[in-house]
Amino acid sequence: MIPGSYFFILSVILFILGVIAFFVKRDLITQFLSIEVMLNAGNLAFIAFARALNSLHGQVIVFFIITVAAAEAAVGLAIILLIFRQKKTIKSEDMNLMKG
Amino acid sequence: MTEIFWLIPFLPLLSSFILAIFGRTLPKKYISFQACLAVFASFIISVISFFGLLKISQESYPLIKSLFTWIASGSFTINFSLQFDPLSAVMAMVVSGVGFIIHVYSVGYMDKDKGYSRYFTYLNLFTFAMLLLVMSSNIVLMFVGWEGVGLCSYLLIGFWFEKDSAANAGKKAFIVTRIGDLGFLLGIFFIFVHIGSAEFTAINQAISGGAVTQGLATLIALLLFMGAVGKSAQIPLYVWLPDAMEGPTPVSALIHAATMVTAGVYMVCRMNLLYTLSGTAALVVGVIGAVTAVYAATMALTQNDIKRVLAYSTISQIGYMFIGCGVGAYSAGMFHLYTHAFFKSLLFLSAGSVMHALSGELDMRKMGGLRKYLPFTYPAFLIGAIAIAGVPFLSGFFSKDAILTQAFANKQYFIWILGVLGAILTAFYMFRLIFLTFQGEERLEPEAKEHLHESPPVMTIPLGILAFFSIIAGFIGVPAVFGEKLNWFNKFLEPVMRPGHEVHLSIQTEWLLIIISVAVALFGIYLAYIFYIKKPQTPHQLNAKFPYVYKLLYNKYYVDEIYNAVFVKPVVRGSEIVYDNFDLKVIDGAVNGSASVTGLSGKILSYLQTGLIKDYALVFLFGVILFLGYLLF
Amino acid sequence: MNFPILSVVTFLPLAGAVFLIFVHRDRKNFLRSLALAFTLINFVLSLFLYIHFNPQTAETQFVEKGPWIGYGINYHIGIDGLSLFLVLLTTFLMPIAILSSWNYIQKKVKEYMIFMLILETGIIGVFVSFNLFLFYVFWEVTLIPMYFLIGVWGGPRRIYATLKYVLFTMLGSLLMLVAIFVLYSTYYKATGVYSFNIFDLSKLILNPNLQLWLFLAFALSFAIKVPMFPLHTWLPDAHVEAPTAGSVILAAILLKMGAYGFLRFGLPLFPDAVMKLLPVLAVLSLIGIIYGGLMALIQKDIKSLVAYSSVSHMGLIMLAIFSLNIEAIEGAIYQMLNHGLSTGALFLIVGILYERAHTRQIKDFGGVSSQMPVFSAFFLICMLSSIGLPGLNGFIGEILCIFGIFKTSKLLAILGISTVILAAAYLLWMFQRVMQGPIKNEKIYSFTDINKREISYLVPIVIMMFWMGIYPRPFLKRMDHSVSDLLNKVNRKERIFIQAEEDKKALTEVNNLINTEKNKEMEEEAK
Amino acid sequence: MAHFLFFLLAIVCVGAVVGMIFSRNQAYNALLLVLAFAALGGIFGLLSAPFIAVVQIIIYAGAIMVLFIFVIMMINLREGIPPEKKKWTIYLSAVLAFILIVELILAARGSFQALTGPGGEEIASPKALGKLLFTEYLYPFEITSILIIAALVGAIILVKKKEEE
Repeated sequence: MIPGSYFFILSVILFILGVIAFFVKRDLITQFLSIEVMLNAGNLAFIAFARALNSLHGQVIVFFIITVAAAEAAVGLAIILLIFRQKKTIKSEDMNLMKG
Repeated sequence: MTEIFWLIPFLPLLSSFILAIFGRTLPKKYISFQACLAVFASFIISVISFFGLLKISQESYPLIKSLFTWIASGSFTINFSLQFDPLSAVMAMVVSGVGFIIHVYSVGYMDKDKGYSRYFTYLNLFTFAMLLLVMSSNIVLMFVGWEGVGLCSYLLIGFWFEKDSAANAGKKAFIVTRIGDLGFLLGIFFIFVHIGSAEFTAINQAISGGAVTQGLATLIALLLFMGAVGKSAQIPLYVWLPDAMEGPTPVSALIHAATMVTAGVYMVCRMNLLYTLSGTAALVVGVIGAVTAVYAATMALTQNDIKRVLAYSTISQIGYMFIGCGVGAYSAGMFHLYTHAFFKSLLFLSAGSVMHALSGELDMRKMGGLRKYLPFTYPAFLIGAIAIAGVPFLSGFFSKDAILTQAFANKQYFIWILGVLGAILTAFYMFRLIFLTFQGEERLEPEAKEHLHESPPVMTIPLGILAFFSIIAGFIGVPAVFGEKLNWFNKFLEPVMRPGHEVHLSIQTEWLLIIISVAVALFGIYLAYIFYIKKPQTPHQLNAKFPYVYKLLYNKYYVDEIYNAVFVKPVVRGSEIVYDNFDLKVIDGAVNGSASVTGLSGKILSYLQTGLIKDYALVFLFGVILFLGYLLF
Repeated sequence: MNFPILSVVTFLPLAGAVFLIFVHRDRKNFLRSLALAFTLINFVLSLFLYIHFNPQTAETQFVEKGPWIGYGINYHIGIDGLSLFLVLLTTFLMPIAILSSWNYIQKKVKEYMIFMLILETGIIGVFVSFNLFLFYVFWEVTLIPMYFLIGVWGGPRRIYATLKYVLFTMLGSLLMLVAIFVLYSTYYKATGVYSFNIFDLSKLILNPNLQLWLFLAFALSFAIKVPMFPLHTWLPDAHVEAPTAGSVILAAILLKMGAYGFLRFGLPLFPDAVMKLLPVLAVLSLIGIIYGGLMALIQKDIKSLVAYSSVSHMGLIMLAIFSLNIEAIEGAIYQMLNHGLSTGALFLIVGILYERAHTRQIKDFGGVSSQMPVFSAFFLICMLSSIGLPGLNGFIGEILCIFGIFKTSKLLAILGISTVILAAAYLLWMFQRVMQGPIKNEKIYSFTDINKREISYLVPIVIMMFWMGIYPRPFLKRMDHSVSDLLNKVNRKERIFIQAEEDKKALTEVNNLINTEKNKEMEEEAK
Repeated sequence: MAHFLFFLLAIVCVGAVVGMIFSRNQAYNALLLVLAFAALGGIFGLLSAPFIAVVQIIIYAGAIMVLFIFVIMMINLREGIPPEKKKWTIYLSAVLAFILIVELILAARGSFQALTGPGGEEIASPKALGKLLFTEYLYPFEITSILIIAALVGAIILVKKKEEE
């Protein structure tokens, strides 16, 4: 059997990589992608715990996360597309409309 | 039949109500018919009830009709109930009787006015309020009538509201009398708190039972008198009455003769036990009355406006009534009120007739020699003037004499002297009025002369009736020298005015006093004759000699100006200053100041909002770390 | 009665609002009629409350209870003599307010009507809640629609006015929320039971210091709403900017919530604190009376004049409430109704003028009476009612208030009675400048007299004015028991408190006595 | 065998993500992530969650990532965007990321034991999952479907070109 800790560590590594990617990258799409990475890291942790606890609920939650991620991706990408259409750029530092 | 006395005030009210709602659609003829009929019916009922009253024994006075409980809250219980006793009977008959005549006169006078139905609505309402005032069985309900009268005077004085002066005068009347009402209201509260009831019978019982101390009686009496001073236009609150001339003339007649200004006198008479108990208050009443009587008369001397002269004369005459009350001769005061109602309404209506003839002209300097153009108005006016001047055997003579005699008998010589002085002045200014208006040379404007005409019968017949009563009304209160039994009026009122300080003088003294007052009246008339007929240049000479006196009198002692400068202006200006500096700057400034401080700090903090998603994420990450750290350690 | 009539009266407008959501926004007249119908039906329903109200008891009636969130947060509504007429006033004025905005509101009719209906539910909810939490919820609910009514349909400075209004009110109500929870936890600590029920809470005997702070928090919130001097500055701004119906509701009903709050919560919950602060509160009310009157005298805008007159009138009501006797409090409640009618009517009248002239500056008018005689009559009656002329409603309330104040303090009554003159002065002066005199402004010649719709909403008010002035018994009778019950609560509690103090004193004295006796004995023994 | 498979998939997965960090081409980024997610799907399979594994591959790696690629193609930037230049942000985030790692591992420490229990298909079978989804999680399930529709409509309206333009 593979020890559960392996999975957790993998999940942590993926999550941190996602975080780093988010800060290092400057275009919205890749930043969005790194968010997906983080989401998947979370999914992995869920499944691993579900396995560890012998429960199906974790899997159900992952199922929901995936669905929500699909919805989120659709809307998010639509927004990015819209931004691109208007500003002709997807650099995240160009988006500072909310500056106080 | 006496039981239906409670209908007296409500008939005019009903009529007023109908007119208020449907008046605009009803034909003029019907309006005047209904309005007059309602008041006439009231008069008839008062007369019937009056005779009913004579038939029953004095012990059953007053008749009380309780209609419903009006206010009931805690200890504050007020019934809507009316009472009928000799005092109310006299007042009700005077009010409805003279009121009816004035209604009839108005039919002619207001014929061409566009506010015809509105006028009669108000007039009926006025009659109602006054009747309620004199017939209510408790002081709170009396206050209702009291205020109602004030309201109607406001409405009627400001009847021609398109004129600024009329609107102003109405407002002034309402507010000035309200200042007095404030004292009245406080007096009511004192009565209620200390006596526990507002019913007159209970109050009188408490007073005669000794439940009221003299100090309390003085306090209450003075507070109530404050109301009377306002309503009855005495010093210092008389200023509204001369301006009240802005209303239609019949209204002036109504205010001056039958309603409104007599309310104060009625109230003092109604509460006579209280004033008798507190000698001080009675003295104050007498002195204010006497001073007002002379003071107002002096102002009447120089006025050129025919109605203003009459207005000051009213103030002066009301002063006489208060003299009567002040010296304890309440029935004498009431008697003067009763005779005054006739001759003063006669004078006003005649003046109205003159105005009618001259298309609204009021300035006596533009009249003169009207005698031959107004064959009916002139004698009517003359009778009124003789009556008010106190020439023997007309009504004014009896009543004024009764008051002065009582003042003398009660050893209030100061008041008596003022009274006599006032009598001279009265005779003088009334005949000045007559001479300037009806006698002497004509000073008419040419176009006014063209329209000159005597009034229609609907106006002259009321004048005739009033003139008749001005002559004979005094004979029900003949002085004691002509026979003890003859003073029927006093006797009738006795159950209400329990004998106070009425002192009887020896026959000789009384004769002497009568002779003095006759002499005084004739002297005043003679003086006027000299001034205005014989040597018409005298007034001008006097003016030249004493310019300041003339100016002072002509400008009514500058009282209006002084009140304006001392009370009105500072309040308005002060409020403006407070509003601009305190309300807007301090209070609102504090509010807006705290708002701008908040806004400023928000602005400073908003620099943290870079709008860059990465910075937010960084903060977010930081937060997550902190949170996780908190969970772990 | 099993039929939950009170809940229906409370929530029917809300249901109406939900219903209106589904109507298309262009069907303006349909929207208006629908809103009118809902409010009218609600008024008719509320008449049942009046008819079935039992005046012989101080108990709350039409009580409905139900679980809601738990932890003492329950649905608990009912009415008694204090709130009955305020509920009726609300249901009475709402259709009038909607009628008055028939033509005036042309943009966003749908939203407007929805907000009006929500507002009605909120206000009635405030008056019927007996659960503090529920009360607070309703209290805040009234804020939101009013915010929009002023902010969307208001005059040129509406944003400023509405923000000021909301921030002022919020400031007070947040402190009140804190106080509510302190009270709640104190009760829980004392009894181990969660409760927001005010009858439970009023049984608490709090220590005076805590009571003082809690009362201050409550009082601030209520005083802002009333508004008491010097917290009144939001009122003129809000009134001037609000649309007519907004002003009417604001002046006629929302202000009453403050005074009602004092009666329902302030007095019974914290009697000792009330006693302690009585002089301050009375003096502030008195200042409000005179100050409001003087400020009204010099206003140039008719609406802000009426607004300041509200400050003055509400001052009298507050002074009467703090006089703590039955005449004064009944007078105060009565005066609240009067003020609701007369000031509401005055705002309607200003609205009618505004619809014709598009200005509210007094100097722009003059001689309107000759163009609009019928209108002038209505104006006159409403004005006289506000002045407190006998025969109209204002008099009854005023005389009861002042009499009650007089019983407690002669000096305050003598000073407070100046309102009688001030009210006459500022209203008559305004009436003269607006309605009387020669016509100064060309525009006035084009004014038309009021139409049937306008008459139809003024007539009920005028009828009520006469009724309440001539035969106030049905109203006063229904208040009697509740008011005396309230006073009992206030007084009894005070007595218990004093009793406790005295007991303590007596106890220490006895202890001292025993100690000295003992000392003596010991001294003797020592000898 | 399982260990080998796990390490292989883990390395592929981590490698793909690291590759994404260094690559400047968005299309490559997306494709790398397809790879990473597919590998993750395999790991799910190892954790005896066959249904989720399949969903992961079909929906995530298949559908969602393809959506990304579509958008990348639509935007079609000639040159990639270079990574962050502001050094302090990177350093700060690196420090924070490190702390996060430590914390996360500490947090997961309690579960550092071997996966015990039967595991097996009988528990984690799609059938069981389906049952759970349609009984206990029925309402959330239905609500998600509404969510997806809403997102769909929302996305379409957002991107739709206005007619008047």
